[in-house]
Amino acid sequence: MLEATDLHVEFSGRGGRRARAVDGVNLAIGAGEIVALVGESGCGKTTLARTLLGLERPTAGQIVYDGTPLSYSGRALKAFRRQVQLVLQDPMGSLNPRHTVHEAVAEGPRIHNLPDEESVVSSALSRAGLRPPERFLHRYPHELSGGQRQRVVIAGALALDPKVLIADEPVASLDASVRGEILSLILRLRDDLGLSALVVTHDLGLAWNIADRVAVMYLGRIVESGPTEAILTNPQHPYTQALLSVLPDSPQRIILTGEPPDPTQIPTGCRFHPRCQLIPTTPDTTACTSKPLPILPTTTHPQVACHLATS
Amino acid sequence: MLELDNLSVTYKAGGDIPAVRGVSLSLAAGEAVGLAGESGSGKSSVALALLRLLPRSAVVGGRVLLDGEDVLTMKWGRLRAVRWSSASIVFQGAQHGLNPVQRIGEQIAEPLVVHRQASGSAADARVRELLEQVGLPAWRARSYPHELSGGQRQRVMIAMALACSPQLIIADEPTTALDLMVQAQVLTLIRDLIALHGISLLMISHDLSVLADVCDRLAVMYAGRLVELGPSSGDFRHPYSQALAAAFPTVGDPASRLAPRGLAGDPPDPQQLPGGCSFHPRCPVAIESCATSDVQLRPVGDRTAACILVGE
Amino acid sequence: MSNVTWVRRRRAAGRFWADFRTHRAGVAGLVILAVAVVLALIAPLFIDAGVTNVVSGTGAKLAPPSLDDPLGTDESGRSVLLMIWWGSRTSLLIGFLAALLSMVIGTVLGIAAGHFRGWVGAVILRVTDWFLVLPSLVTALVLAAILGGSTATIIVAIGVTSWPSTARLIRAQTLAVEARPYIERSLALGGGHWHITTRHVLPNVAPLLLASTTLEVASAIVTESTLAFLGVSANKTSWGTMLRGAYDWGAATAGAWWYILLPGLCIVIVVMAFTLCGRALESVLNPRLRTGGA
Amino acid sequence: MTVTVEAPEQSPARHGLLRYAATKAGGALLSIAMVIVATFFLFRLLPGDPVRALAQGRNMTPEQLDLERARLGLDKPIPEQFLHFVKQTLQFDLGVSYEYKRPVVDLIGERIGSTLLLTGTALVIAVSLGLWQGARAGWKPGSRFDKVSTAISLVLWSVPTFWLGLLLLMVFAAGIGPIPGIFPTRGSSSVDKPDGFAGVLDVGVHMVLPCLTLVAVVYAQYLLVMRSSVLDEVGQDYITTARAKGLRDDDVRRKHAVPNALLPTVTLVFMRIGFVVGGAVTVEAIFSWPGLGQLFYEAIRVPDFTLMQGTFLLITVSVILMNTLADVIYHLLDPRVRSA
Amino acid sequence: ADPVKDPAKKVIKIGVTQSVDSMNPFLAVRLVTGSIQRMIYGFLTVPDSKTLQPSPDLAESWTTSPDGLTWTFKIRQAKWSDGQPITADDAAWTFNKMITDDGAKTGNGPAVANFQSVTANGQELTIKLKTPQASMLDNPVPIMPKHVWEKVKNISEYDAEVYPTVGSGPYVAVEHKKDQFVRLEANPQYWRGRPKVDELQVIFYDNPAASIVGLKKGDIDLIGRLNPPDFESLKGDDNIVQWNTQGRRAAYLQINHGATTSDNKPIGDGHPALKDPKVRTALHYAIDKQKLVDEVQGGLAKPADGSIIPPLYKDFFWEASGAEKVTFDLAKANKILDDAGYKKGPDGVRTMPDGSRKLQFRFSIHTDTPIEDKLAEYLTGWFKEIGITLTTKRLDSSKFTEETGTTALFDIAISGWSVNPDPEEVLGTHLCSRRPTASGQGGGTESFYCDPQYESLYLQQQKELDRTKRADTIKKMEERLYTDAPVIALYYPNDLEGYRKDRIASITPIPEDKGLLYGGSGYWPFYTLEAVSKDGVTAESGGMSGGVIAGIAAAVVVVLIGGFFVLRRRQGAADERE
Ligand SMILES: Nc1ncnc2c1ncn2[C@@H]1O[C@H](COP(=O)(O)OP(=O)(O)OP(=O)(O)O)[C@@H](O)[C@H]1O
Ligand SMILES: Nc1ncnc2c1ncn2[C@@H]1O[C@H](COP(=O)(O)OP(=O)(O)OP(=O)(O)O)[C@@H](O)[C@H]1O
Ligand SMILES: [Mg+2]
Ligand SMILES: [Mg+2]
Repeated sequence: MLEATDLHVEFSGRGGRRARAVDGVNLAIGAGEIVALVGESGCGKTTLARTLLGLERPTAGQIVYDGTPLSYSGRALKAFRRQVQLVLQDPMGSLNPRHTVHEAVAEGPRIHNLPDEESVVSSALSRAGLRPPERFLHRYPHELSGGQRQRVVIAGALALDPKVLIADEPVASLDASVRGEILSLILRLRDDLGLSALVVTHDLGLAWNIADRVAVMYLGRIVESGPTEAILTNPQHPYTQALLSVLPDSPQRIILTGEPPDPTQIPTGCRFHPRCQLIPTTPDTTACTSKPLPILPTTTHPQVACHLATS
Repeated sequence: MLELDNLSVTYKAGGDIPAVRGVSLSLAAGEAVGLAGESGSGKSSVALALLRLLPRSAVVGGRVLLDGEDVLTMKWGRLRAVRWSSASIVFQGAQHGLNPVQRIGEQIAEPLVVHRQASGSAADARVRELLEQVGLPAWRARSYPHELSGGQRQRVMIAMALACSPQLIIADEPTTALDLMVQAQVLTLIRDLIALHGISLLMISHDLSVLADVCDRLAVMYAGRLVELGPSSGDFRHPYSQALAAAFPTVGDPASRLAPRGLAGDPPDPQQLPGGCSFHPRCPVAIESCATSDVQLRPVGDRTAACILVGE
Repeated sequence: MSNVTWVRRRRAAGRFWADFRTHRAGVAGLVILAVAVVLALIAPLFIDAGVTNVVSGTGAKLAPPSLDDPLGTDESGRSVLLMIWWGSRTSLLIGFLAALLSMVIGTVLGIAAGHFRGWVGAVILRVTDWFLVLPSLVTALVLAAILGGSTATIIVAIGVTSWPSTARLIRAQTLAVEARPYIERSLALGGGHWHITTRHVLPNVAPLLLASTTLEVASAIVTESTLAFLGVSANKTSWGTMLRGAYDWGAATAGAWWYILLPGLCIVIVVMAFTLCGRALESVLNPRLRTGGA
Repeated sequence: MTVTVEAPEQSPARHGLLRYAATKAGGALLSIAMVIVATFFLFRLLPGDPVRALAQGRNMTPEQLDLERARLGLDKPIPEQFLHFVKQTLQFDLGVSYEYKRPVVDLIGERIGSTLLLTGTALVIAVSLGLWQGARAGWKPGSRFDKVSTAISLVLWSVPTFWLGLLLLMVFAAGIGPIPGIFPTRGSSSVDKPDGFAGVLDVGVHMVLPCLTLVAVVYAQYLLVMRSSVLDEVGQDYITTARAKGLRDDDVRRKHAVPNALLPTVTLVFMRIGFVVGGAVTVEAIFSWPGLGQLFYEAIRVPDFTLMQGTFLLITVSVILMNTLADVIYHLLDPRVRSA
Repeated sequence: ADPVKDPAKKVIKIGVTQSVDSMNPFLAVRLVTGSIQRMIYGFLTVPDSKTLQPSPDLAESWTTSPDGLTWTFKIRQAKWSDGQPITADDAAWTFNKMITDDGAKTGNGPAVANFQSVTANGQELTIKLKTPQASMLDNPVPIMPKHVWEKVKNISEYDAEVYPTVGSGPYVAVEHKKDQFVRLEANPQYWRGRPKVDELQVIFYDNPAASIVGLKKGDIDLIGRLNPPDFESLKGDDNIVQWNTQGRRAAYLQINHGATTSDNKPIGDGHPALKDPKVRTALHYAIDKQKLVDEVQGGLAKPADGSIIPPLYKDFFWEASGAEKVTFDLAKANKILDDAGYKKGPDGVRTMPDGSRKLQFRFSIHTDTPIEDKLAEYLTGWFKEIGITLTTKRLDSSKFTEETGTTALFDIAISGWSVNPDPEEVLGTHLCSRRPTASGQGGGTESFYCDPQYESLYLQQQKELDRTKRADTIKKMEERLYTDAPVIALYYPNDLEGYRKDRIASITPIPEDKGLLYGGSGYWPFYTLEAVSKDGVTAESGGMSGGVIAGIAAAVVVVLIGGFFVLRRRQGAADERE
């Protein structure tokens, strides 16, 4: 459906330093597939998601939707954005406080001049689980609970009948009790409408809850990807292993030292090597520190980018 | 060492907002207790009430006994003396807990100076010692908060809390805004330090798994009330606690694979609490009488829970 | 739907009013304003520009308040009361129009500066900052002196020198609004510049704009009087020109306190009413300003 | 548990500041250039022929007029005049006043001291009083202190400067009823100004009313700005932390809230300097204070084309410089931007 | 020189509302500066204190050649204030400087325009003229000390701020603070003898209201050039003498009666109706001069039934009488217009006889002049009654000078002239030659007037050295202006002044009979000035004595300290409240 090939996104920061927020990513989202993109803060998840939506222009690589590369002309983008929709982390912020639910959901149809706004809005709302829609149409965001707001945001995306949903931390700011509901909704939408989804998260539990496939991102690259069960129960990359180990209930913790790395200064060789827990116990680390790893190709099979992984 | 007796907090903003409604809880010396609950359930209000830090719009009832002394009726001078030297607070550190225009060394030393525990070079030495305890190099004392990462800032907050060697540390969502890995670092640090110094800890979070990791006992709040209190190991009995626990699945647990679970309905509005058990509109196992009769905490096994279906 | 929307709008207005009502000072300001504006509007029903005509000045010169002339007379025997009444029209007109001009310039440039991030925004910002630091009274004085005194030039001089603070405010607000995720969402839905600025930014800055315009009117009235005092005026009776007249004709030294005090008090009261109103609006519409707790 | 010890980073603070100051200076230069260009064209809009204004009331032969015109370079095409103007301005040559027949720079130089004295004193008083009072008012919003302060500043904010000045003059210089007119009616010192300390006092007494007028208006703004700035800080977590540390309420305000609230205020304080300058024009006219404001007022009334232009240039340029200074000071004060 | 230390010193303070523009007499143009120069420097002649006729000053006596082209002055044996003798060389140097140096022409250039050559021989000064000039004896140029001024390289850039000044007048300037004051001390070398007061202070007020306050308080002792309302407000103060006499000024309207350039080409856009003397006369009838005097001048002026020379100058003053005299009569004005064919339209506004244009005139006045504003309002009212619309046009002074003096873009304009004891200057402003050239170069006309009769009368009076005969000729010129009405005189404002009688014991006006004080010509009043000598008065007159200052300072300190402690205490209490 939606595919990124060899994607690079750079930002020029202060003092002329360039942040390679996304530094070579191949990622495909198949029809009706839910892919979870996990990684720690600042590794480039959001940037990747935004680039997939055409909100950010890649410095290299391209986005391919349904076999055609995305073009950045205004018209093409507009058409593209009927197909691919976005759900953001903060539902309160994603809704204009001055727009009613109706206006918020109808915004997309209005931009795209879709006919029959009323029924589009109603059906989107009920599909997002806000039933009966009339009860919600004229409310303002502040009169809704967090879960309801997130449903309104989802309804707003659904109103355009998209094929792909990109959700950036869709439940991170919601209450624990509400989180399950929203995740169930995404699952149901996939089942009922055949929607594909890319869910960006730092929460492995969430990936376990809903994703078909997981891609683990570290410093602008995907370092491990594959079917959820395979990756989360049998991680190959030391980074994934560490991430899983710090979850509660895990038998033995591997706590990585140091802070999240800096995309303006990507280490040579394996970009994870300065924090890698395997390095101290590995006899020969020359490959890790000097030999760059290839970019993982687009495939659904488990794959890992690590010199030490036994694959 | 800390005892909350029927603590209540009501905000007078427009109407009355009963944020905390009769919370009783006690903390033994060296014990770590976790306080969980969803947003708006009154956790922070409890924490602030402990040192009378609530805004003037808040009316506090009940008693807060700290070493047998009621904090709520203390003289101002005494209260100032108690603050930080007996009990200190760690806020969610990543953003606003530190004064952005003061060097962190000064901020750590400030309580020492205020409470006349050290000054001048003695204070400096203590600051270095504290920074090293939380795993930061001593030269960081000269840094400003924005020069530190979120995790480092949180460590500074912890160092600051330890400054006057208090008997109690209150940690309000100390790891919420932090990354998974950093969160693990900070939690480990807290756990190690309180064990080392024998400090009591009241830790607040909305993530039960985080609390279970650090604390001996857990208290779960819903709509300003405690609904369950018990050891951190073992199964929850109150349906709300259970739902909260289920919200964070165990990776690898086939039961939760592709089956996210949560709680239907919305958190209650503190100004319009439902009658009876305030949880009943969202309760998956509610029975008719839940709508009418309010249940107090009642013992069940090694814990207490406020549910009509429990302990019958 | 429109019916429901209408009801909801009305309810929102009701809520706004309920909020506003809690600001007693703001309500007081509003009442004073309403009275002032109504009086200015209905003035032509009772009097005309003749009251400012010297030939028609019937009273004694600089006569103290009496039954005939409740607020005394000026140097030509004209009634100070009637002159204040008639002059309120010019003062308010200049205040409103100058504020309007400043608001329009400020809004357009402010939104543009905030919305277009590239060099367009940078250039506008630069120009705004430049205007902002120019001493506005001095600049207005020079402008009005160069363009020559007339109602229009005074309005232009005040409007052209007072927009930058509005532009700054609007730009900051635009940046704040555009940082909100709903703009991102709107972009993702396919919204363009026009859509974003008119559907999201403008409605969100509008309330603040209202408040700031109210304050702007206040300062425009003060500026008008100051310009008049410094000798640049619209050639029509306004409170500012009255004060200038009082100064020119020695009201102060002649002990004609009514002539120098009353127009000034009118300025103070009306300006204060605008200010109170504006501040109340601001605190109702901009929750950030609400008194925080803890 | 291991913790990696990072090496102390080479703090680029000083370097950063210099670079920042350089950028700001560049910006200021650009602004000044804009002022010069704008001034030139603004003043070419002036109606009438300045030379004729000069000849007003006196007989000048056409030859004399031409001579004068040539002397002022007014017979040349506009681009040439512009280049000439820029060149002269850059050499601090602001032309010769029509009214005084003396270089504008000299006239300004003779009066700038008085103005600096007046506005400087007023600014210092207004800033310290306004910030102090604003901080206290914002710290306890709704308290009586707050209400009184806000009310006072709102009233002062609404009062036209010149009117206030006139009233003060009538009350405290002329004296009304029981109030004796103890203050002088004009100027910056007595004609028979005594020497030494008495002389300083003499100037001080002369300064009371103009200063008061100027302070009254500006101080209100500073108060309100500081108040809302402190109000912004009141709810912050670090304030609660400071309280929890056992600090006195006053210390929390002084050591934590005020330093933070001051930062955004610094810029505003300087941004309002233009306002002070505007106030100086009226105040100096009313109290016959021999300063730049008065010179400018006179230039407007005559009108003296070059004098007005020169004073305007000087005022705007110094306000721009002040603002640049404010930016740099802000940069020095706020550690967040300092090392960024 | 410190009056506080020397209470016996007699000091008089004069308030002025104009600041000194330059202490260099070659450059100064402002009135206030002129007045001060008159006290510092001697002139060839001064107006006689009784008759205002030229009388000896530095020139002891003079003779004229029969052709009126050569004047010989005998310079008095006197001393400059620095003790150097005054010689004819000083005078010659002064005039020659002005003739040769354009920079030195700024202040009084026209006064030497007619000079052919100036030579000195001992105490004898010889001036050769290009054409005869009756006003020779009213030369307004102060004679400068050559030994001081010849060292100045560039007159036009010299600010002359060197004190004490070297002069030959009754006072020497000893201090000048820009925009604040000028301090003058008595000149012991003055040839008439040292003045009776020791020091004169000329103190500048930007704010006229403040100067009135200053006079009432005693900050200043005398103030001249008051406007009527300020003058009124001095009423009732026992210590103040209100000085109200005829003034030097005439206020008149200037009418664009068909302006032409010096080569007789029409210029400007004046209304054609104003070319018709009948219309001008009708306007004249429609002006209630008495009312203007009452309302605009507060009654403190004399309505003008004459022309541009005020009654102060009895010799030259002319007043209309009999049938010639125009009195306020709207009916008559209407009738004149009706008869001349200017029909009223339905809107009450008249049109030209050929119906081409309505009688709608512009009235040009200056910005920022309340009196003119008021005047305009009255004229508008009256003209409306005779079917003429008048709209006011406010112009800043440069634009005003240009439009009413050069480009003739006006219909009716306000004007006025302060007349010197010799009226030649003002008469000259209505000569053909004063009209602007075709290229728009101004010659200083006051009316664009060009009338053969007036021209020939002017030449006649210029040559006439007999004062009475000359006066008759001048009166004829005034009559011509009155009847032809290129200008319409409105009134002669009174000279309004005030002084404190508890400070000034006596002051002699000029002319001595009902003359002027500060506003007069010459230094006479200030030379004759006598201060009330009372012990301690001077010390008090600074507005504030040292004791008062100290008292205030002490009070301020006490209040500050008190306030500080109060606040401290309140702060303590606040702390308890949190
Ligand atoms: N507009 C931008 N300009 C400059 N740098 C940027 C920009 N957006 C992102 N970055 C940088 O790119 C890197 C990746 O950012 P991104 O927001 O994609 O991370 P993330 O994985 O979504 O993190 P988080 O979990 O905190 O949301 C970060 O270092 C960030 O500082
Ligand atoms: N200053 C205040 N004024 C009015 N109401 C307040 C104030 N502070 C908190 N509340 C209300 O009190 C209730 C409890 O708030 P509290 O901050 O204690 O919750 P919490 O459990 O800490 O939530 P969170 O997890 O979001 O931090 C909420 O409904 C909140 O809206
Ligand atoms: Mg992100
Ligand atoms: Mg909380």
